[in-house]
Amino acid sequence: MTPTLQAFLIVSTALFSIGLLAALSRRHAIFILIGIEMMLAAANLNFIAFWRFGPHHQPPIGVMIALFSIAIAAAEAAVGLAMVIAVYRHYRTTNVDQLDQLRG
Amino acid sequence: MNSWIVTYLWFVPAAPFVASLIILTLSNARRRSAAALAIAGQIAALAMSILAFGQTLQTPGFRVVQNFTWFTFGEQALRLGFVFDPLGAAMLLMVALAGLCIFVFSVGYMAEDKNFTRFFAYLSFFSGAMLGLVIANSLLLLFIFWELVGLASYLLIGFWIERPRAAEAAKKAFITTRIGDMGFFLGILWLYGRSGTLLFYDRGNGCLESAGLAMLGASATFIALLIFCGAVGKSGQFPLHVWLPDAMEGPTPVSALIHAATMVAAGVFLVARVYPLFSLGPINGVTPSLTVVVWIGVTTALMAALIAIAQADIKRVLAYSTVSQLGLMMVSLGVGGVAAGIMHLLAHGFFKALLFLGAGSVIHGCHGEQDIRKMGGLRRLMPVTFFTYAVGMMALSGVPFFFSGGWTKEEILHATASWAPSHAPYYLILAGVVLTALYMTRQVIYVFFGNPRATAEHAHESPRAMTMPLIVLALCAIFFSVVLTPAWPWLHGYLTGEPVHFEIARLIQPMLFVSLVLVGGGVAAGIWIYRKAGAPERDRPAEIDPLEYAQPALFRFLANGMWIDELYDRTVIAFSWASARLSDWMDRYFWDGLVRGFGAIAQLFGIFTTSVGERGINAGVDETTVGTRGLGRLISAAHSGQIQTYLGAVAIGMLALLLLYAWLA
Amino acid sequence: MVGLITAIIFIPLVGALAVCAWPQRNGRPIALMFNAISAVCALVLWRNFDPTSSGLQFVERHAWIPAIGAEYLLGVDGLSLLLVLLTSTIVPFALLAQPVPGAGRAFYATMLIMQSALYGTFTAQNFILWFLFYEMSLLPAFLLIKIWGGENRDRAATKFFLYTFLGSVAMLLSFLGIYFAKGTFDFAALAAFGKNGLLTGKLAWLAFAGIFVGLAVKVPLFPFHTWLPDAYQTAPTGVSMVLTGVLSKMGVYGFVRLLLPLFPNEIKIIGPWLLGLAICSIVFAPLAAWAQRDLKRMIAYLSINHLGYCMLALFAVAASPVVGATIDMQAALSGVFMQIFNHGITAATLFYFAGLLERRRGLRGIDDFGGLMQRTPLLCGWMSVAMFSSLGLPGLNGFIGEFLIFKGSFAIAAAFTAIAVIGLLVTAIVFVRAMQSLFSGPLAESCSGFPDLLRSEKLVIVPVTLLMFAIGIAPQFIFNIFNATVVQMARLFG
Amino acid sequence: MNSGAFILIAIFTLAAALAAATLRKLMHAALSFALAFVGLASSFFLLGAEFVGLALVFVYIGAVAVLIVFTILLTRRDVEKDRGFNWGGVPIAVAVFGGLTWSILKTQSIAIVAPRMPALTVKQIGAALMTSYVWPLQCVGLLLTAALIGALILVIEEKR
Repeated sequence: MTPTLQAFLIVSTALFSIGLLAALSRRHAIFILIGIEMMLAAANLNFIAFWRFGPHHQPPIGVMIALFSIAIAAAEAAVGLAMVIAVYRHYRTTNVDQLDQLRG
Repeated sequence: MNSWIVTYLWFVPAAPFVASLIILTLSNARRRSAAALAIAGQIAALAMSILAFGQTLQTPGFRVVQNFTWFTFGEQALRLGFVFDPLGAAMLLMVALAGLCIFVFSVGYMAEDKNFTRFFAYLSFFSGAMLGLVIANSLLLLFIFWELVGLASYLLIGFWIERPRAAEAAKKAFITTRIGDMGFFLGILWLYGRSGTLLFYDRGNGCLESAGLAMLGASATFIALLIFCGAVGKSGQFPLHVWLPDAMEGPTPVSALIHAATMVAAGVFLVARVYPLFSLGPINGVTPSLTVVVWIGVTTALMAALIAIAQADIKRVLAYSTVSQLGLMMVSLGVGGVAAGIMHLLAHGFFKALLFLGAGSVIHGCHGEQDIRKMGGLRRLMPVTFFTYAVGMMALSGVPFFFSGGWTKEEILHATASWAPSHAPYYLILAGVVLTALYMTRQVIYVFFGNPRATAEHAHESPRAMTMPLIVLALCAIFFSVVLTPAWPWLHGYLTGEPVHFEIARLIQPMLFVSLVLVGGGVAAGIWIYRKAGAPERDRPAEIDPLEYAQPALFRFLANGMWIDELYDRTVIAFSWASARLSDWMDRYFWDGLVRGFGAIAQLFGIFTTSVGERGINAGVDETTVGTRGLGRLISAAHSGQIQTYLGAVAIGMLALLLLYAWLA
Repeated sequence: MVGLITAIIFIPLVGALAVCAWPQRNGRPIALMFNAISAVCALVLWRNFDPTSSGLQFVERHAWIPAIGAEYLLGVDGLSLLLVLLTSTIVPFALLAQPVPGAGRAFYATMLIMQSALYGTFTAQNFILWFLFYEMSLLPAFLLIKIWGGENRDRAATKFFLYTFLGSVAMLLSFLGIYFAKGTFDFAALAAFGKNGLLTGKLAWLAFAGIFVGLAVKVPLFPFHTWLPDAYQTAPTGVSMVLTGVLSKMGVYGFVRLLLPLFPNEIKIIGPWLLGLAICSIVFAPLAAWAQRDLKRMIAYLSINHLGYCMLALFAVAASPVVGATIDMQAALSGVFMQIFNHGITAATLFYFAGLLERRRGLRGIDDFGGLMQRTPLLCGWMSVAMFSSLGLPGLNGFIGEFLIFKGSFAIAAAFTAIAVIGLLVTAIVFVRAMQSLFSGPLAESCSGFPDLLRSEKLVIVPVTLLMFAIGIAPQFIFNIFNATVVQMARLFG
Repeated sequence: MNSGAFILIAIFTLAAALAAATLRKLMHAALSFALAFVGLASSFFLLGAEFVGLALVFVYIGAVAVLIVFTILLTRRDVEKDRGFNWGGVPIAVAVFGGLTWSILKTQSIAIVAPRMPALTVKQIGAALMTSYVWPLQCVGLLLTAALIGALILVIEEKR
């Protein structure tokens, strides 16, 4: 007995939801970044799972996309964390509740 | 061969229109040129009318039609046209002639007014529209002119614009007639839809010709009744008569021209013009639409005559009298006496114009006083006015033989007596005859007999410009009777297209004696009641009417127009105003509230995510207000500026899309 | 003549740049000059337009973004030409209206951008292009209200923007749905599909609802109208004139061009409800106008009423379960087109006059004036002409359109039309009451120093009023523009 | 592929992720974050994408997690303050999870087991990256460079 595609997708969904929870509920900017990274990783899991369960392709598209996505996530994390530091220097806080200059 | 004038009939209304346009461009100071232009335009119209009228005498049943295409929409042509037949020709002549008299009279009457030029511009405009109305060969063209005379009436009633009452009366006139006009408009639409044309006569395809009528079927009754709505509004028939007495706020020549002689008669003319529609599909010899016309007419005639008895304003007496006479004409049309009704219309045009101008002369002589109880004894101070007024009064009362009104009323009585369904209208009209004689006698006694009271002591005869038209109109009222006598019913024959013969024996008829007795009775009663009207009598003060003294409650009821205005104020007008306020309120609060409700839903999660957090843990000290501040600004609150709120919105939106997709799949 | 439409669209844009680059603060002369140039181009377009042909003319077609079916496709038929001419008339008229306090170059540049967007909206024949211009007109309108508006401008502008923007989003989504189903954005191609049902099932209703809401907000149709009184009341006079004169026509145009051809079956099913909404517009709007004290707000409500007539006729044509006779369909459509043009001119003129009064008095409540006829007879006279035109007096332009609309609708949907007549009556009441309290009675103290119409004002008013008379008396020259289009559309809906 | 391994890895990953999302101390959360990615990388191994799994470990645990820790240290003075938890996010996250799971379970066509497949070698990946994916690869390189420079500029001390 082996796990089906559905099982992987549900794990990925759960990971995504946990990431969403972190992004929505924590008031620290770093948590939001962590949440976003988790959501991205969940998407990567989906790509890999679909690649594995889908018809055989050469070159392996799912793997390729996952690779690029990881690279982009790294870039995003770097810039995001730099922004957290910049914001902290400027406002002396990383609490997103207080960062509401875009308030309408 | 037809002469050029029949082909270019539109010259007749065009002349006053052109005059009006030129006058409008003149400055206020050029009074003489304005009056000259207006009168010249009117003379031109009259001359052309006479010329054209001459053409119609040649053949019985004369009818010339000139149709043209107004515009083409899609592939359809909308055609209008002018028709020239005895009915139109007679109306044309009356309108042009009475108009000319009134124009001349106005030169004297309005001499002091600072807006003299504008007055003549409006008058000419009215005259043009009215002349156009009577020769229109299309219900649409008729409606166009109908609205234009309404506009002229509105402008002229409110001519003394600085008087709030005049403005109020103008508004009332415009709106009340427009209520009727909306029915008329629907009638036009219906007729257009059924018959495919609005031309009256179009070589057998017009809506009044057999082919067109055949297409109408059962809807003819409704169409006729809707068109009649317009006539009810314009001709001051019950229940839309309320504007006409108020319209007396306008200058007196306006009352004479528009609200006595011509425009208010347009309703009667309209019914006569589309008579084939009314007489389509009779049941037991009578069509339902004509029955309605009869009963509306009877109600109006009698009611207005009753109210006229209790009026103190010289013009309001005449106004109610006009309403009553128009009711009479409607009855005549309703019972089948089309020619009789039109003859009465023409005769009424002359003598009612005469009476109004006489009243104008009296008012002018008494320095603007309009209350008949404050006049008296004017027959010595204003002899010309008195004699001409007396002619008008006798014509209106229906004194036979020498006065036009007598003969036409005879005809109407004849027609009504032979109406099959009921004799009630006949008897009610007889009562109306008595009342007419009574209120006219009352008015003449108050104004011209007895001793001068109050302002009347310094009265003076009016200038020549005003008395000449009076004399001309008085002569018309007398000589017009020549063509109306039963002995030689020329006009009757002219209108119906039947040949007539002179036969002296028809002059004496039983009906004549009946009406002689009734008119005599009315006059006698009036003289007896009002013999000492202006003077104190027993314990009655001079300013109180003898009838008021005898029946104060009833008199007050009549003097206030049977409280109909007040009834409308409290019902129709109050209801409309309330619905206007309601609409406004709904808009401001209900619909807008709904929209804000949607906005509130959109922001709900914004408040939700923050405020749930507050209550759930309540650890925050400095961030307690952040979430709730959004409540104050409803729509913008969704933009909390917080990244997490936006993210939550994205998540909810994604969910919504998912559900939508699931629902669709 | 190829490129003429492009020229018409882009000349105002060039004008906007020129105004920005103009060294002086007052950009009005430059803006008017560019208006004049585009108006001349529009006249050339009219001159070369073949009134007997019902198809698109002056077509310009270039590939734009082939991947999503977007083409640069411009063309005019009778309806488009009519609206282009209307835009060319109204925008300069609006620029000549009461000067807006604080309006500098930016104001005129924004107006010109809006004009360009309007031209584009009326000539684009591909949905993406059309939608681009449609949205491009929304932003300038928002800015014009938000920056140069009167009191409550923030609220009114936000409301205007949210309403119209949400409507647009709904419409865009619907069109994406249609695109995925049919693979084209071309109006003509879509209309050809529409005959046999563009989409099926729930998707069709969703797409229909999206487009309907988007357009109904724009017209506006009851009950999507509550942004309008606020926006028109607050906007500066010239902007109100463009909003009511041209912008509201975008909605009607959309109904004719998109909703009716694309969803004939859906409209037939809910036809009575749509007619009911139109009737509500016609009856409730003037009633609400009656209760207003603010002159501009009153005119705004009457605007809703007048566009309600258009909606009545359109729905009667498209929604009636019985197919009307050709004459009725053509009458209704001709009436709608006529009414579009007439209402544009008349309502803009009314706003212009409201602006004149406000400029003289500083206020614009109906009760703030009195007895003006004694002091400013010319102003009152010309303003009365506009009012009578608006209430549909024969001899003036308003009557022609309304008569044809009622003629066509009555034959198809008699009961609804009979109710709609109440709207005509109440409109008359509103105007007559306004005239009474503005013009008549004793001269109000505060109005005793008013100047009568100035020469510059006369130069604006007289041509427009003459146009009203011309259309009212001899309207054939307007009918010639769109007769062929009417015939073709009547066949399409029939 | 083994169900037992899968269940173990799944539980480990999700638990670590949950800890990362909810632990009060930021430093603990960062460590759990790294652990979660270890779990995720294992599931990639399980799926036969060894190279991606390795890349994940290098990038996330080697770089991102370290960056996070540095950031935490750099913003230390702010970190310790307890700022609570926003419960409003929970229902939304649960609803999203429920909605997605429901649609996954409803879609019967994906209840499949993995087909047999030849192993994916690094050579294949390298060939693909250097042939058909060379253009995206260059772009990503550029992006990373830009991100590097951007991040540097962002954190450079503002001049007084």
